[in-house]
Order: sequence, then C-alpha cells, then structure tokens
Amino acid sequence: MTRFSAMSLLKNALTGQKGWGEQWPDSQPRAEYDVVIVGAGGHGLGAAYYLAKEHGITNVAVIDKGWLGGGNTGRNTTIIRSNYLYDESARLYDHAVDLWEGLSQELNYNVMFSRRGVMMLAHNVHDIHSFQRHIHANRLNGVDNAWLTPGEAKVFCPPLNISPKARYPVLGAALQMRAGTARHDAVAWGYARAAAARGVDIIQNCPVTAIRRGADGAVEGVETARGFIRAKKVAVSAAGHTSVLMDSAGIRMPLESYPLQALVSEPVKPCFPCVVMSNTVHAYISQSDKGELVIGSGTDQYTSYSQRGGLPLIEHTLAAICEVFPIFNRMRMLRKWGGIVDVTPDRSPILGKLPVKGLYVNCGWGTGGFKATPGAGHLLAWTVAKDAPHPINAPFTLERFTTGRLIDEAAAAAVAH
Amino acid sequence: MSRYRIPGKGRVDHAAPVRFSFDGRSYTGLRGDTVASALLANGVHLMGRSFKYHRPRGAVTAGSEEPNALIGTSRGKGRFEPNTRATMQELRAGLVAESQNKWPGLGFDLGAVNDLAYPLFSAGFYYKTFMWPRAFWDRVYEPVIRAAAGLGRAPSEPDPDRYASRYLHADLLVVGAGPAGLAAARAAARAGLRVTLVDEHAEMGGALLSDPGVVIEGRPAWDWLAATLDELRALGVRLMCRTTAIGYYHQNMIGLCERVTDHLDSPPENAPRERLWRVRAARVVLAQGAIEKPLVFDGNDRPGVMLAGAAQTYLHRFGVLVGRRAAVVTAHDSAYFAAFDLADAGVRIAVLVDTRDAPPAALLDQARRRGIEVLAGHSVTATTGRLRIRSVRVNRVRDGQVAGGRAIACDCLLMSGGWTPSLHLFSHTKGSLIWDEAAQTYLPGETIEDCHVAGAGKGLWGYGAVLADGDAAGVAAASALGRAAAGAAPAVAHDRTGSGEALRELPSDLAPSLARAFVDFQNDVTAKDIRLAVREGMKSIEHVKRYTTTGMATDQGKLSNINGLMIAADTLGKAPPQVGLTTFRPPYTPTTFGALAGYHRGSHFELTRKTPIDPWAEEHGAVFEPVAQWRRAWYFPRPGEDMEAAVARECLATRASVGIFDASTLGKIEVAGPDAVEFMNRMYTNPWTKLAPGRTRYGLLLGEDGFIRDDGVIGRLADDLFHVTTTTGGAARVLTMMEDYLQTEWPDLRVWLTSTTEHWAVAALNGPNARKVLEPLVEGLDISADAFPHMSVAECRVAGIPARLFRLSFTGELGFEINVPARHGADLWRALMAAGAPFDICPYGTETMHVLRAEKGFIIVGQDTDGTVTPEDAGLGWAIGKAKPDFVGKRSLSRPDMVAPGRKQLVGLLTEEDDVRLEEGAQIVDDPDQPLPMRMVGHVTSSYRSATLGRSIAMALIENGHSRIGEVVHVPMPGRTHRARITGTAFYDPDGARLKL
Amino acid sequence: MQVTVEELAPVARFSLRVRDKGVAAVGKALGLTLPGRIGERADRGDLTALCLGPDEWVLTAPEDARDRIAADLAAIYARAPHSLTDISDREISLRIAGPAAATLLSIGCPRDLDRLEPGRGVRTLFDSATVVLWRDGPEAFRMDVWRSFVPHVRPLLEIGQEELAAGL
Amino acid sequence: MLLIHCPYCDETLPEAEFAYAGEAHIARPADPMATSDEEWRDFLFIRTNAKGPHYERWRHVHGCGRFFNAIRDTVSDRFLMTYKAGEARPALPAKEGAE
Repeated sequence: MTRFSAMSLLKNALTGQKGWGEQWPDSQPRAEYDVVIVGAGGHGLGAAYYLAKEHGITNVAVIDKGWLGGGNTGRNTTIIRSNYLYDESARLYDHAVDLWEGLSQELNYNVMFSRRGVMMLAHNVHDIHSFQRHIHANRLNGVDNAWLTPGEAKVFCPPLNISPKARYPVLGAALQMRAGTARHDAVAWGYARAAAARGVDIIQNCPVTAIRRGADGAVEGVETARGFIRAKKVAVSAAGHTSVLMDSAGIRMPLESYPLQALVSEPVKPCFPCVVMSNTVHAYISQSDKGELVIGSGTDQYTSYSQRGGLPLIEHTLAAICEVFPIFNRMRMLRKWGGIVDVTPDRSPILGKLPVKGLYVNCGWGTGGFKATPGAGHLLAWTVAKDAPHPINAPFTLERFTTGRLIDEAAAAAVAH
Repeated sequence: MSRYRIPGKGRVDHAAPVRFSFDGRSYTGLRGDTVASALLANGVHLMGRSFKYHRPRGAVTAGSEEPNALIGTSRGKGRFEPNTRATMQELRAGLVAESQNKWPGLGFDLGAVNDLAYPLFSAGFYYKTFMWPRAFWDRVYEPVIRAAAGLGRAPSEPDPDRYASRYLHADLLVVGAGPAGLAAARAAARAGLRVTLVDEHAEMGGALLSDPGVVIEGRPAWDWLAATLDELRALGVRLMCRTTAIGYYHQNMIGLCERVTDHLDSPPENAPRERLWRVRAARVVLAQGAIEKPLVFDGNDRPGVMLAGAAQTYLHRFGVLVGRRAAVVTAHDSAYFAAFDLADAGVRIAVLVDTRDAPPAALLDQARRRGIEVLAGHSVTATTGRLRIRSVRVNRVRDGQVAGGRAIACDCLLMSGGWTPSLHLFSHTKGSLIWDEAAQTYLPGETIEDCHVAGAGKGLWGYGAVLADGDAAGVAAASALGRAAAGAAPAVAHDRTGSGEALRELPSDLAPSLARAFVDFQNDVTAKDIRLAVREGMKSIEHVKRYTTTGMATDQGKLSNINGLMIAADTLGKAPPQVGLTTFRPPYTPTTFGALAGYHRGSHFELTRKTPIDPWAEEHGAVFEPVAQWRRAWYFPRPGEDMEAAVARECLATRASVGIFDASTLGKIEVAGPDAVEFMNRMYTNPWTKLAPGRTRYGLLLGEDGFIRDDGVIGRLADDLFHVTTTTGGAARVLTMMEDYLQTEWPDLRVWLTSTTEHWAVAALNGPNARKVLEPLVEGLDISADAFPHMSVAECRVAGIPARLFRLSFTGELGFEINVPARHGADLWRALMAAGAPFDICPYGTETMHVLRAEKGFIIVGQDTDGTVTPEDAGLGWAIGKAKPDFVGKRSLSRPDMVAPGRKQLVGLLTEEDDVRLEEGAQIVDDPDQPLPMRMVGHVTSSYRSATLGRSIAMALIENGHSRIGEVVHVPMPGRTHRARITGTAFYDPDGARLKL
Repeated sequence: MQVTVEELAPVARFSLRVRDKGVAAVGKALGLTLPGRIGERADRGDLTALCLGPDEWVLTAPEDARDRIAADLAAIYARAPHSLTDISDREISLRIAGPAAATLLSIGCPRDLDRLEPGRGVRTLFDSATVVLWRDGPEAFRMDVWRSFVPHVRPLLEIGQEELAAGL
Repeated sequence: MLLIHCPYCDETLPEAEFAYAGEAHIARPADPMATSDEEWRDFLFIRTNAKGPHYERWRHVHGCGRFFNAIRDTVSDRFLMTYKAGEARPALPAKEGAE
C-alpha cells in the first residue's frame, strides 16, 4: 500500500500518477477464516480493521453482496453527533465521535470529518422541555450541547428564518459544536484500505445466503453464492438485511426495514455553515464540501427493500426546508435516492452476542448509523475478539426486549401533549 | 442583425427582438430564442467556467443535458436563481443573466490557476492529502476547498413567487413529444383513450424541429407536426409543453414539473411560477429519444466545441450559425447530416473527420458533392484557442497507432460520439437495462411497471422506424386497456437513418497524463482520472463514479456515463456490462424546491386548528402556543404584564373566585353499543362495570408495552354510552388505537366509536364561585353539591343551549366543564363571562392550567410521562382495576424490568430556597461533587412558580422516588447546584376539601 | 367565474353505525333502504343516507328533523342496537360548483374524480384534511370538512381559484 | 405513492388515503397473563421483516376506516392481494393473481 503523503503526491504528480497501487485487492474467498463479517459497510469494514489492529486477529473476511460501501454507508446524509439523552446512548455515540476526530490520521485517508456543529431546532414548548432535558443530561455526561436563543441560532446559521410569525417559529436551538459531517464513501474506503493492508480479505459481489450452525448449535460458517465459507465466528453487520440472515440461523429479530430517502441540491457557493436538524418539521440539512445542500427526508410508512421511495415524502421534506429556510425556495433538487434502514422497537441498536455460540450482530441503527461508524466497528471488534461486550455496548442487547429495559430515545423526545 | 443569424430561418420570430443582458452587457435576441441561442447568434460561445479547473466553457448541447452553459438568472427582488441552463431558459424581455464560478471575470478568471496544477490533481486527490498538520483541516484546507467548490451563488432573499400542484389521472401518459411520442399519442387518442402528452421544451416536435427536410405522410416535417398537434387537440389530448417528467414512481405515478411563467415577459398576477403534477396513468409510453455523446480527446471542452446535433438544432430551430468555419469529428453517420445542413446554410466545413475507416459510401458521395473533405480512419488529438477554439489537430490512425497530425483552422468543432438512449425514467422503475453488443449501448429490458419505451429510446434510428414504433406503442397501450386500435405507421421520405461506433477516448500521441480529454465536462473528470481510479481498485462503476465524481454533475451523467463506462471497462479489460451502470436517480432534471413544496408554504406549510372560542381569545389579547395541530390560548396578559405576572394573576383569581378556560381541544370519543362497558374494561386500566350512568371517572390508557399513553375523564351517559375525553395531542392516536383493537382483536364486540371532538365546544369553569356563575344559566338540572356531586355528568341547557355538563376538576377547585354544540361555543363563552362578571371571572390559558394542576399533583401525559413511565411509576397504581383479568398493557407490567427496583418514580420536589425555580428537564444527582460523567438519578418534569403557595414547586421522576420521600437531592446547574427535598406530588389541598364545596 | 366556493347553512347530521340484521330495521325506522355499497346514497324527501363504510352511514336532514330521527331510532335500539351520534356541528359543508370545480378539487384531492359519478359520495382527503366529498352533479361538489380544518381548507381553495382566474 | 385496493370499498385508491399498520396475523394472546416473557416479547416486538411477499395490515383511514390485510412484495412494493380483516391467512397467490 502506498502511504499517502506530500512526498508521494508530488512524486506522482511528476510521474503521471503512475505510482498509485490498488487501495484494496478484490479478494477471492478462502475456505476458512477465524472471523467472517457479513456486510462491507463502514461498520463491518471498521470492525475488520479494529480486529486486525487492536486484537491481532487478521484471518478475517468481510463479505458483501454488492460493492463495498454501497449500502447505507454511501446513502446517508453524513450527520455526526452525540448529544443523546440517555447515558447509554450518549456514551455509545460519544465514543464514536472520539474516534472520528483522529480518523483521517488513523487511516491515512482523509475522511473529511468537518466539525461544523449540529444545531437542533425547537419549535414549541414541548421541544424546549425536551431539549433542556437533553442539554442538562449531556452536560453532566460530559457531552457538549448548548442552548441558543433564536437570535443566537440566526447568527450561527444566517439562512435560518426566525420570524415569530412562522407556522413553526424557531423558539431556540440545541447546539453541539463538536458534531458535524464527514465524507461517507471515504470512511468505507479508508477502512477497507487500512484493513486490507493488515491482511483482511474484502470479498465483494458475493451474497451470503445463510448462516450454518453445527450439531452443537455453534456457528460453523456462512453459505455464499461462491460456496460455503467456514468460520469460527460470524458477525452480521448487514443493516436492513439482518432479519433475513438471522432467520437462517434460527434467530428471529425485533427489526423492521423501512425505505429512507435523502437528496442533494445543485452545488452552490458556501451558504450554509453548519448542520441543522428539526425533528418537529422533519428537516435535516447541511452543505457538502462540493457545495450541494444535503437534505435528509423521512421513512415511508411501509416496510420495504425496494430502495424506491415515494414523491409525497420529498414534497413534505422540501416544504419543511423552505419553511425553515425560505431563501432556498429557488434552489433545485439535483438527485434523490433511497436506502433501507433497519429499525428496532426502541429505535436503539442491537450490538453484541447472540444466543448462538460464535454469532454476533450489529444492527438496528435506524436512521442514525453513519455517525456511529467508528464506534460500532470498534465495539463490534471488541465483542467478537473477547466473546463479551464492551461496557459501552453492554446495554444494547437483544435480551432487553424480553425484560423491558428499553433505551427509547424517541419516546423520551417525541410524545406530544 | 448579427452575422450569425440567418434572416427568416428557424422557428424564432424575426420581427420580435428581445433585449436581455449577460454579465452586464446588453444583447438582442429574438422571441423564441433560448439564452444560449441568442448568445450564439451574437457570436458569444464563452458562457461559463468549469467546476474544478475553472476552464472556459461554452454550450455543448441545445437541451436540458447541458453541463457547461449554466448561468444565474434574475427578474427582480427575491427572484434570483443559480445554475439555470442557458440552453433551456427561454429569452424574455429584460432577462438579467450572469456567468458563474469565476473571479474577477469570465474572460480572466484567477481560479484557472488550478488548471496549471492539473498534473497534481488526480482522482481521489482530496482523500490523499490535507491531513497534515491535523489542525489545518478545519481552519485552512476545508474553508479553501469549499470556497473553490460550488457553481452559482445561492439565492439570498425569500422567493415571492407562487408554486402550485395538481393531481392528474390519465389512461395514457406519453413522455416526449418527438416523432415517437406524437405517433403514440395519436394512435391511442384515436382509440379513445384519455391521453396526456408532455415535453420539456418550449414547443413540441423533438428531433423534427431540427430536421425540417424530412417528409412524413407526404408533408414536410413541420407541416406534419402542425397537423398532428391539431388532430391531438381535436381528440382531447392534454398537451403540456415546458413540462419535464422528473420521476417515475410506484404503479405508474409520474411526477411532472411544468414551468409556467419563467418564459413570460410579465406573468399575470397570481399565476404560479411552476406547477407540480402528480400523474397516475394506466399506461405510460416513454418516448424520450436519445442523447448525443461527446467524443473524448484533448481539448474537447473548448468554447466552440459542441455536439453536432446541437449545431443542427441551433441552425434549424433558431436560425443560428454556431460558426463560420466548422470542423466536424464523428463516430456516427448523424454528424454528416449536420455538416450537410450547415454547409447548405453557407458554413465552410473545414474538414469532416470520421473515426471509422469505411464510412457509408452514400454519405461520402454527398460530402464530395458539397466539396467537404472527409478524413476517414482519423482521430482528433488536440485543439487550440483560449476562450474559443482556433484550430483542431487531426491525425491518421492505423491499427490504433496515431501518425503525425496536421492542424486545421476552425471557429467551431462539431462532434458526435453516437447516441445514448434516454432511459432515465425507465430506470426509475427499477427496470433492467440490457447491454446491446451491436449498438454498444444499454437498451430497455424488463420492468414491473405498465410502461413501454418507444423510438430512439429503444435504440431505433431514422424517422420511419421511430414513427412506426411510436404508433405501435400507442396501439399496444389502447389494446392493453381493451380498446380496439388500428395502427397507421406514417410513411417517411427523405429519411435520415444511420449508425455508428462507440469509442473510448480517441487514439492520441499525447502522454495520457497530460491529455485533458474530458469525460464529465462540468466536474472536470478526464479519461486519465477514470483509468487511475480503476488502477486504484475502484472496480465497480459506482466506485469509479464516486471516486472521480464522473456523472455526478448537474447533468447527472447524461453526457458522460457511457463514455466513462467504456473507458473503465477498457482499463479493466472487461465487457461494459460486467462493470455495470450507475443507477439513474430522480429527478430527470434538477427541480426547484418551491415546485415540490407547492402550496405548503407559510401558514399552509401545515394546517393550524382553531377552536370556536379562539376568535374571542384573539380579541382579548391572548398569547397562543401550538399544541399538536392546534393553537391554544397560553395566557391572557394585561397591559404591562409579562408571562409570569399574567399567570400568577390568573392562578390567584381562579383559586380565589372563578376562572374560565377553553377546553375545546380535548379529544372526545363517543363509545356506544351493548358491549361498550366491556370494551372500556379491556382498553383502560380502570374498572368501568360499576360506574353508574351519570357518573364520571379518571381513565388511564396504556400501550401494550405497559407505558402510559393517554388519560382523561370519562363519563357514563347511559348503560351503553360513554363520553371519553383524551389529551389534545392524543385524540387521533387514541381513536386509531381503539379502532384497531375493536376491528382486529375484538370484532365480536357490539360497540361503535365516533369522534365528537369537533362537535363540542367546551368551557371549563373552575373556582369556589364556579357554581354561582353557572347555576343561573342552567335549565333542567339541579347542580347543587348534593344533587350534582363531584365527578357527575348530565344533559341540560346552559344559557339556552343544549349542553352536556360535567362536574370535574383539573385544578383542585370546584369545577364544571360545559360542552355545547360547537356553533354555540362563542355564545356560551360570552354568557359565562357576563354571568361571571360580578365574581371577576378570569379567563386563563394553558400555562395557568398547568400550574393549577401541578399544585394538585395531577400529571400531564407527555410532560410528566415520556413513553417510558408505568402507572406505578407515575403513582397512579390506584387507577388499575386489580380484579380485571386483562386490559391493554397489563401483561407488560409484570415483565422483569417493570417490577425491578430502581425504576424512576414521579414525586414532588421542593427547593430549599423558595424562590428558586428549577428548570424543566434539569437532571438530579445524589452526589453533586462527583466528577463527570455524573450518575443521574432522575430529572425535573414540571416546575413552576406557584403564586398560591408563594414558592416554587416541581415534579420529578427519580429512581425509587416513592421510597425516598423527605430525602434531599441535588440539581447541578451551570454556575451553582440547588438542593431540593423529595415530597409527595400534592402540594395544595392534599385531601381535596375544596372539591366538596 | 369558472368555479365558486360557498359555505352552506348547517343541517342535522348524524353518524349512524349499525350492522347485520340491524341495518334493515334502522332503514325501516328511517323510512328508506340504507345503501349497502360504500359511496352510494339513498334519499327520502330531504333525508339522505350516504354509505361511508361497511357499517357506517352519514345521515343528513333539515335541522328540525333532528329530534324526531333521534327518537325514531332510540325506539328500536333494543331490537336493533346501533350507534347514532349527532355530529351536526363537527363538520362545515362547502359547495364547490362550476365548470372548473373538479380542476379546483384536483389541487388537493388525490382521487380520480371522473370515477366519482354524480349522486355518489366518499370519504377522502383534501390536502391534509379528511373530508366527505359529495358529487351532487357533473359540475357540483359538496365537501364536509371538520370545523377546525376549515381555516386551512378554505384559503387553499381560494388560492386555487385565483390560480384558475390567472388562466395559467 | 402506492395504489391500494380496499377490499371493503372494492376500489383501487392512492396510498394517501391509507395508513400502514404493521405485520398481519400477529394475534393478541387470548390470555396474555398466561404467556411467558419470551412469548409476550414475540407478540410485542418480533417481526418477520420479510424480503419478498409480506403479510401486512393497512387501514383505509381517510376512506371507509377499515383495517384490512394485504400481501405485498417488499422487494417490488407490488401488492399481490388484499383481503378483509379476520379472513384466514391466504396462501401466496400465483403471479397472475397480482393486481
């Protein structure tokens, strides 16, 4: 692997860019691995990287049905934040943000983590209560999150409409300065390149059709389109497709997969300095390095794997954007696309061991998986290597749905009275 | 008249000059021009700068696929718009246009230094650098990268224009009004279908507008076009110009965006600027034609280099010559016809370079007759000229090897790399695309939608074939809908058929690393970048696209995708289909946010519900707060009062005498039928069997997960009839939940649910004098304490209005809620205000209501509960019918974690300093001196200043709170930490003596 | 004017819920046969019954008939249990009439109005409001809108009227 | 926006009039108190999340108001059939049976 440096860039400039080799080889599956990770998104590739780097486990394959980074990793709006309410969630996401901050250097790959600040808008008294509760909890958890008056919010984000006459006036905002965005593809590519450099096999276009268990019930490996691959441990990090796979291992999951849409505008000169989220009107927006406004929409009401969302949702999303930012009315939507998000009943992820020996899962991230990428990979690697959860992901078990110990951020935030 | 406009030629109105300005300079065009055709007519090719290298660029197309000629347009305040395609924007009087992405000017742009650094910039450049030193990314690199990126500037003022939307239903929607679309629409309309025909251009006709020489059904193309459009109108076909089919959604729903006024000099008042159409069509014919491909060679992006078909369009549609001395380079027959037409119009064709060794003899013959030099088996390896092409370098090619070339002077270079079927909408259906080896392009395969691709979109070429195919598509649509249809494939004379070859970058003798052979013009992606990306392991076309950004510009790869694919496939040594094709994504062309937002702007963004008493509150200076979709009176400030003062006054007045409150927004559901009581027993936690008619009870509703969902007072009006009230925000949810259980779990129960929320207007009277105010107005009911005790309900008349009267209290005072038919709500309110005047009756809002109930420790679902709270947690265990075998949520209450110790329980909280009001949402700890992260044991759910008690009060959810009454906890706030004592939740009149009045 | 929108005077309006054998009995008490298919209506004099669901009808009658209807049905409740709920004040009725009536409705109603023949009515959607939409004639519609939604629906219709008046 | 056939109205109508109501044929236990924590969890939370034909519930909320069942292919989003609430879970129809 050619290390990226000023020197290597200059050398290649003078030699017609001939010196760059493959960032990762397109590996063929071997008969057996210590660990097989299903799903070559940021989470799965990250797990492979940390397995190799921090646990010395390099006989690892990451297998994907398509091209790496082609799932939700490459289809999200790249928002990164950690100002969650509950201690469990705050620790989980803050762990990820810690890793984001050094990730470019760690991977020698510029993932363009941009600390632009994420501002969440309050539009009614209930929002204010909810945000205050978040801010106080975050403060005592050591997570930065501050309250802004409408005027302060306007200063931080000039395009914002703070007219009290608005249908949903901005009554204030919660701002996490440490939060921001990153270049989603680069995260997958950076992890792939770094993992491959440490001997991990990355196997693309190889659908895993089933998980095979032995007579003793323990995992034996995975059935794939290119035949059976033996593995001591199997970690499934396949987002919306987890249910189908787990079913083959005899485990039924509390998951549902919904279509989620996002869109970008035509590129324009810098006009939007931060990330703004409004859960009340469903508007999520930032501006990419390229100049496009990146806008998150909602999920359609029905479960689906079609990656083909409907028009009404986009209409509502852009109405919401124009409500909060009226100057964008004449901007144009350039491209919209759909992803498949896997949602648990409490909208928190499941990350840990399963009741099957050698089987691990990382799923249920809903619409919020990208921000957790380094953390999820790091914790999944730990859990697989030690066959025990890290304290940070210990609460995010499958069992919580039996005992009732749910981690329900949405319920805590979104009950209107 | 400019030297590039041919008098009398084209479809523009030569008698109607139109003035406009570009970069501050004034120009004249003609009615019917686009900005691009008008500028070309004035000899202006330089229209923009590219994204990365800021290279000078001119229009390369004459359509919506234009990647280069993007301009900013404006027509007064708030009406600026970036990235408009000069090739689509029709000229209008006074149009102000500006070029983009340049500084200080379009002719001299400092950003062009990037172009010198071309050898340094490579695919994925950004991922490989700007990492050292780490801190520089935020402060230096990223801001610089961002400032250089982007095309036009964003609008800076709110948009005053209107946008509209409509639903439209059709038997057949035809997208594209070229020959295929026209023939399809005609055949289907003749068979009696409801047909809609749309086209993105200002007028219909498609390719016919650029080929007037073709003869169809014995008529010259333009005559046939006019006659056909007349017939379609006569057959009732809906014809929509300037209307782009932006996306193809489930089950033949197609989104259309109609540009209504942008082409008008002065739009009529109230006319929408654009209109979104949501079309549902039984059948769809996609007749979107094909898009010409550029050729990839060094300097293929200079102003003056354009697609041959575009030059032909500028000539015939606009009467504009794109140059006086043209060179042509082509891999397809079609460019010959462009060359011929230009030659016939007086343009000198300096050379016609054909990449093929053996072009069709017939074409060579026609070229010879026009004295055009054709160089077959040749390549173009370079161009010169800074802001406009000056010459082209032409080389002989033998077995892929390039021989020494010669430079040929020209002022424009027309290129054609063949044609790509336009299958974007077809791909939106998830339809499969199949690689056609012969045509070297993708053609439509299977789709799940009832749709049919016709004409050039299917790879057909030549008007005869295309018209016949369109006609057949129309017939097929008709018969699919059970209508007999007779085909009538139009006969064509002077047809222009042809074929070509598909290429990678042209053979060159230039070092690949230096060649600026552009694949994606706007994003400045060259063949070199694509080959490098593949070498770096980007083996899927999706990776190549994302790594190089080819195909991600505002033309969405319409020009670049296939060229990029051919080059990637060649580098990989694979066949193109093995490398794949990036998915086309909606919209077909960029669509304004405004059009998609439609009517949902300002007050119409989302509806605001108002009660019958709302106008009175507004008259009397109420401040409102939004609650769910409603707006509710929050408090009624008197002159000089702030919120706290107003609320304090309202509270004291109510406790001292009487207050009146608009409770109309509370949800109301009539539960009626022989099994009503059984239904109530199953839904709510409480027992209902023994509740006598005429009595009411507080009802608690759980989700099946055991957590509190809603609550409200419920009255039994008769054995079989309950009047259920819900929270304001819960009304719809609760009714849906009830219907769900009733219809799907207990269909055997004979009970029906009807929402009466809006039928009743509700005034709540509270305070020791409430009865005194009400009694004189009541007819047909004795409301004395004994005859009508607390928690009663009865029908009667109040102020002459038929009413449903409740005696209940959410304030701890003697209270009544008077329900009257909504139309009488305002009258009732005024009558009560009048009757209450002697008692200084005080109207109060939601805030005072919240304070009064908090003084009594009554919860508000959604504030003191948050979807994770059980009845026991909230101290409402008493509301559970212990003897009942089952009710919704009962089972969940015995799950391990619901009965485990350490649950957060609702308690009262009194700060040690009376005047300290805790913040709602403040977190609670046992040890204030611990380091971060702190162990939090709960949070404040409600907190108020209580005028009644002369101190602050609060409610909180605290771990094991019920067993910690009397203990002190700490609330660390920025700056200081407050001490507070845990108490019961009833702060005022705990034994409810005041209710017994 | 291609289309007019006017608010109609209140009428007695009931939501009637009944099923199985009760349907015939209730119909008899009302003096008409309750239509069995959703979207169909039956009339007796100025009493109208529109079928909105498998066990649901909306009854409309002159105001002065309210008490009699209630009494007639109360009389048969024991034999034919049902739910009769007065919703006279729940909705406000708008009349939309004129050559462009259907076009005006198409700004908010997703249904194919060509398939709603005169004499029929359905519950559907107008923008974000649930409405009962009656087609009284080829160019005459009636829309029952929940009272608190009228301040949203009415201005939206006015915007549509202005748009139609602009002719584009 | 999907097109949905309401088995009660016997009309095929735009999705805007309907509300999705989750997986079908998950009956509430007759006696919840007799179920184990695991059985109760399955009822509350475990879902098939089928990739392909999916048995699910919809409500014609802005129409006749009825809940009904449907089989929809979650890969194509096509409805294979819809049927009234309470009717037995039908076998997968042949493709021709699709709407």
